[in-house]
Amino acid sequence: MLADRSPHNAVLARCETDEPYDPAVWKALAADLGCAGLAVPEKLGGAGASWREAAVVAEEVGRAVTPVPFLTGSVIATAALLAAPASASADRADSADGAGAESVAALLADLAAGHATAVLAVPFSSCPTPAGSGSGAGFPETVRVDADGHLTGTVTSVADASIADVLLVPAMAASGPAFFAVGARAAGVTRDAVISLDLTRRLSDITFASAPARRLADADGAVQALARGLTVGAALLASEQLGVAQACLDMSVAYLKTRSQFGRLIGSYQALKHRAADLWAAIAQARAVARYAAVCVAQDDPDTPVAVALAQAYCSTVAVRAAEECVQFHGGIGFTWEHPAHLYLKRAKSASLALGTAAQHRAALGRLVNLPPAN
Amino acid sequence: MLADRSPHNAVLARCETDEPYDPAVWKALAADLGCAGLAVPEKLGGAGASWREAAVVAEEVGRAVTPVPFLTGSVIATAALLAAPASASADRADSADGAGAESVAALLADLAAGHATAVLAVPFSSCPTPAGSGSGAGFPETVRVDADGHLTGTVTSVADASIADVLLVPAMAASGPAFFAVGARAAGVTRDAVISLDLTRRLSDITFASAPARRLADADGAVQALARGLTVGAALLASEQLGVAQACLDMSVAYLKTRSQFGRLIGSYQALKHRAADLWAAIAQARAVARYAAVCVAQDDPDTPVAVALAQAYCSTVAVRAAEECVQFHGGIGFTWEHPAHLYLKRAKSASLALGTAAQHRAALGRLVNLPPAN
Amino acid sequence: MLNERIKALLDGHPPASTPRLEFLRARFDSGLAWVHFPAGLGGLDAPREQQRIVDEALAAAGAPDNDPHRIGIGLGMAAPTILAHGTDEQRRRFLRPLWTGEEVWCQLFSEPGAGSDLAGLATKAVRENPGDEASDWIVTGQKVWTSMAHEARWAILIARTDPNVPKHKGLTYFVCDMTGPGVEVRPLRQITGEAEFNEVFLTAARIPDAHRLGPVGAGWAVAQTTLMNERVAIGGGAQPREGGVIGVVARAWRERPELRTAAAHDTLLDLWTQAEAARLTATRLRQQLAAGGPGPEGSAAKLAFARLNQEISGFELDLLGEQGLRYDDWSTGSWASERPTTVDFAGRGAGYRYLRAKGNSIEGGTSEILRNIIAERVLGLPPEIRVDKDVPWKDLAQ
Amino acid sequence: MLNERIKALLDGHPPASTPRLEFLRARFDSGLAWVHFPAGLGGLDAPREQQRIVDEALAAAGAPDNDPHRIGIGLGMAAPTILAHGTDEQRRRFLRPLWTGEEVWCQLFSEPGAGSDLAGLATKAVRENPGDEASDWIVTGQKVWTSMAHEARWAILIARTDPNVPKHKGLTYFVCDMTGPGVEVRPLRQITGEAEFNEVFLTAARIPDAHRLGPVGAGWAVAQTTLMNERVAIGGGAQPREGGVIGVVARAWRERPELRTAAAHDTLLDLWTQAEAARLTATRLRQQLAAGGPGPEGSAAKLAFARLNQEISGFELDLLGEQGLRYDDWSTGSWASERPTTVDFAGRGAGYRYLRAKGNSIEGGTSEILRNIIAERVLGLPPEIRVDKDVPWKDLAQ
Repeated sequence: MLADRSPHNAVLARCETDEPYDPAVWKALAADLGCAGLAVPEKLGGAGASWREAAVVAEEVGRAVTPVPFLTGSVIATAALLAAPASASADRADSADGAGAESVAALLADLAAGHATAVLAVPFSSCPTPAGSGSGAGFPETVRVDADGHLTGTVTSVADASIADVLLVPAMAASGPAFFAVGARAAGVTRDAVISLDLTRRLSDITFASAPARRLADADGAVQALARGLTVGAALLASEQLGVAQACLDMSVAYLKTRSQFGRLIGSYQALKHRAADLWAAIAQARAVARYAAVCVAQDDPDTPVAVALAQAYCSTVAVRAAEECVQFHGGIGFTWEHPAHLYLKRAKSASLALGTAAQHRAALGRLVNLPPAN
Repeated sequence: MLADRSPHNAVLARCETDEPYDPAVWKALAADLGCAGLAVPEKLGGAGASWREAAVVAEEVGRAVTPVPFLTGSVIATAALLAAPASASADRADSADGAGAESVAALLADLAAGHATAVLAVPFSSCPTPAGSGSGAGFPETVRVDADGHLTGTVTSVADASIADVLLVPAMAASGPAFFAVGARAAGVTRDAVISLDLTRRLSDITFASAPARRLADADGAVQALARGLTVGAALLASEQLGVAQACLDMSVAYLKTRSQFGRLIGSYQALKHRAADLWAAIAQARAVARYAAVCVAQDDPDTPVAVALAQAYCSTVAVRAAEECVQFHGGIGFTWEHPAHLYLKRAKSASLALGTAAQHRAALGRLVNLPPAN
Repeated sequence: MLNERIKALLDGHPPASTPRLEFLRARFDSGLAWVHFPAGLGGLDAPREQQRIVDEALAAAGAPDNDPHRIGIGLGMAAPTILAHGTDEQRRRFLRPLWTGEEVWCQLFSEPGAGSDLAGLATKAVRENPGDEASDWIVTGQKVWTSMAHEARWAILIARTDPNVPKHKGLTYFVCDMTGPGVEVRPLRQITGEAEFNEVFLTAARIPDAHRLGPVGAGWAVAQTTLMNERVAIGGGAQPREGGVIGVVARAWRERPELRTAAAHDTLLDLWTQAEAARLTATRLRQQLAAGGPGPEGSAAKLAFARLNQEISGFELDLLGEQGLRYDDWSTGSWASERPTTVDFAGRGAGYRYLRAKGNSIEGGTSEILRNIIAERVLGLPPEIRVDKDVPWKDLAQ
Repeated sequence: MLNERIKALLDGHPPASTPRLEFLRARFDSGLAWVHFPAGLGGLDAPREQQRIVDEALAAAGAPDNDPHRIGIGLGMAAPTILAHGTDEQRRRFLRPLWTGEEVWCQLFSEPGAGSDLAGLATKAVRENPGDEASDWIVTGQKVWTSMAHEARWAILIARTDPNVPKHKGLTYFVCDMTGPGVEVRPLRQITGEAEFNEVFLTAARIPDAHRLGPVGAGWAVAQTTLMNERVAIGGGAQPREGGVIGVVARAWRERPELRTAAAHDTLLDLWTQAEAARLTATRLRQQLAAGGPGPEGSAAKLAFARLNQEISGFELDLLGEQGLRYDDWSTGSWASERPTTVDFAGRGAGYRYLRAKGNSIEGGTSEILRNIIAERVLGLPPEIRVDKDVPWKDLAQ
């Protein structure tokens, strides 16, 4: 459906504007097909499916490099909200913090219905398993809570912020970590567009200057919301990367079967065949790894941290390799702007830096599976 | 000459005995051709050439995986002796330590003439640029000098010790580092054969139990002798590795041109062609790197530490890759004992662990070219 | 019904008091050997998945197994081929002692000149009496890479019966008596110094026509059944996390902090990641195989297994440094050939792992052939240009 | 003698007071342009090595150069081809303004359907008056990857003059006037958003027969001179240690300790090692080239350069993390195409380096073609199976 709704030439044409996002495609996906609320319980206005189903959507988004805020809004922000204690308490209707709970529930309903889009206001490179130890280690401190409860500070490289209605902001209060919702167009909020390597997922630098904010969670609740958002995001980014890799392989194989040089289809040259075969094998592995991560976050499996670090360590690399090979398999045409290969290359390389690099995730694995560093 | 004198089937047959070395080949090389004393000045009984010429011999030894103590005896031990201050002072005839100088000069003359073989009694894995800092850092302490000047202690994994006449032993005296010559068959010296991965260069564990020893150098002189032996050894090991790699490529290419499967020479399959081409290109680079290291040690160039670390970091890897590809290119026959491919594989992998691993040499480079580690 | 049968077997032949062979024969006869086989041939025509129920119940009851590793070639390759292509008489004669392990099987396929290009093989089988359609066959040639040949009673064998037609069309599949005259088995020493495999020299070995499997000239088609099952078998069984060679290295890293370096840490974790990815993939593959049959996905699993075993074992030697220079055992004492019948990666030294792993990308289909299979059968890329398709075998470059 | 000539040139045309073009013309006329060229054509029939003496002496005297980068295609490719295959008249007409830079040259070789398989090109040239051997040629077709086409006065062009013979035999080599009617140049936007290259559409463009280079049908042989010189040119000039992209990354590592990680350290040093190995190899190559001509070793240098540029620039983005997500400039303001005429790896951002490096394994001979060249010409392995050798071009799959 995405390849039809959002074909490469349309994506490319929009990329040449300041606004790559196509609201019609996003509305169809988020609202009409109900993808925005896939993992949100029905009670909270969602489809009551799971992150497993959302992972399938993420894969399709990757496959078509569709410029939609699915990963950032329907996965990361939504997962963060679902993990905010208020979400659970709203469900149980015995909230200790009625206002926060109400805000979370209302926001989730809006997001699930596709009426609003929220993104988590953290650098897109943030890793879900920070190297530090202890609860709250790595909680961002670049935004502070003013005495009057407003927010002041900056966050750089926030993905999809330019089309968000709501920013979910981890901020540091005097009492410690806290978690807020801020209207993206509110007074005191400035979003500066960043020239992004990935043309289909733009970044913004955000400045808060005493911006009004609704507090959604505090302390451990805030830490938990942030960690869950990033963890589910990293798990499902692996599926998006799988989709990118698969699309690159498909495109390459199709080209190898139609392009002739020296009177032969180039797909008959064994060196290219073997590289395509190796790529296929790597993608088959990426699929197993990405699916496992999605199942783990869907089921809140105790193996989730390992599964997610593994998925990011593996799928990042495979997607980049697939996109790089795609350019090379296509030769000159793959180096042109008019061919979609570069959209995938830019998405793949950016995604490999998003939510932690492969090396960061390998380091996290070292901690998780007891393979400690030297010294 | 080596391929004729020491063909693969003879090497293999000797490897199945406890004594892989062929004294006739070694005599021809060391004494008759004068290779043992190539870099020894004529005044000291050598050929007065340089380590550059010795590197060419090392390459030939690698090319034929000849089981001779050229690297250990004619390069490492000889370089160590040449760097002992007594060697220079013997030349100037104003030795502060007449006995040591005389011993060094006499030993060098014996080695250069091929009358005796000496090896440096350190583990073959010793790296010439130890990670620690300061003069004497990393100087071995497993052998101690007794009060009566005899040596006691053990050294493991000493290469070619089983056919050495003289052991050059770095040992720790009460006054600090010292450097000794010990008769390999002297009382108190035990050489235990080690089952070695490399069938053509055997290791021994050596035990000294109050063994009589001639002191050749002290303090900085001892440190210098050891460092120079290992440095020149690492430089010329790169040439040996180059020879191994080139022989593996030559053998592979010859096979690719004679073996047919599916009615075609297997060398006509592009995947194999491309791998052979990549290997050729890597070996061309290894040649440039190994030659540069040989020139640097020959000229005592200030860039020597960089050149040697580079050569070991690069050529180790290329030789192993060439030997591994050689087995794979040969398919089943390459996996048999009767085919010489395994002799090269075992030599290449062992050599990659000898005189520092590639990773150790990369770490050394980091120190040498100011690319420091994290923290 | 299955549980009743199991109970009946156990009741009739209490494992504690029944001799091993007697129990195995009884198990076969009660259809509990391989339940998906036909009734009367050790099976019940039941779904393959039910085998697990039988195996677990019998193991729990302390019943002996048929030492599946030792008779793996018979179970994995000969049996499915005999079932698919054999006559009723052949099935009845061979399958029971094959399954009980009374008769060990080996495979006489590869030749020095026919490795990847198996169909190019040169071992020839000719009728003793050319005109007679029931005549014995006289077989001459050399086979190689034959494991278990020195213990085997029977071999599955492909030989050329017509050199005048293109190579795939002139082959015939036989069952060869390894104890007959004209069959000589010699150990084939390998890179590790041992001889897991053999060379087999056939010098006018005699095979009755009743031991031909499938029609004359149909050997290639029959062999496909064998080969598909071989690749699946090599793809490996279920592994726990860190179950393979990576586990050996991970344990060394944990137990010997002195080996750790900053540079090796990321490499170790990269290899761990790849090993775990391969393991999860193999798990998925097995779930899919439960549904369908063996496919090219098995080729990918074997490809990954070979590459990883080689990378990890090479890394292990680097990690060990000085210790990596030493080998555990060349059997140098007598240089008599060791004859291992299994490959034990974990039970030997790092040097052995390194050397033995080199065979993983050669045996049972080279990695190059596996990549061709994936490229052509999965991705549909054009096949290699074939110069040998329509040429009589005798006219090909050998 | 050489020094006297240099002195005479400088005395007669003091650089400080002589207009640039006048100086360059005088330098050409005194045989000091390219000393290994013939006398009268800017040279002295002297050994190529002596050029360095001239260049250094004139640079020291403050003389202007001919902006060799801007006119690299003319100097590196057109000039040796015109010298080797041109008529005396063509040499006299073209070489002087080529060398002085008065006339910029470009190369019309590649086509959308003929990249690696250059000899398969489809642009056709037909005689305006078929029977007339001095007739003008009318050229129609599309060329691609043409740098400098928008500034060029002349192009070297290969076109098909006979579609009825095998592809290599039906080509002819021309000099094409880029300012004539029927020649349209369009910028070709690339992965970085810029347009270094052009597409050139030839629509009944006219070329006088006097601008044919070499005999009709000999275009492929003539083109070999051009292509051999191209690969050497791309192989790169002398570099100091850390002279390439590795230097950019090494500086970032030194200057920004916060970027350093244990995992990245070994990777950086591995890349540093490879870059230094490639540099030492290129140095050796240049020493050998001084003796012989360009050879397949240049292919290996280009292969290594492409791979390293790609690996290092990918690593740089990983190292930068968040900053790697940001790009320096897509020229998004107007989305008007930037038209750079040089590639500046060091002067742009990491993202640019990463993207631009992807072209290094495609432009000027793909890495796949270079590997074939090494395998076949250096190692003597069998050539690719050719299905197009003896087939008339018009009957080939296009």
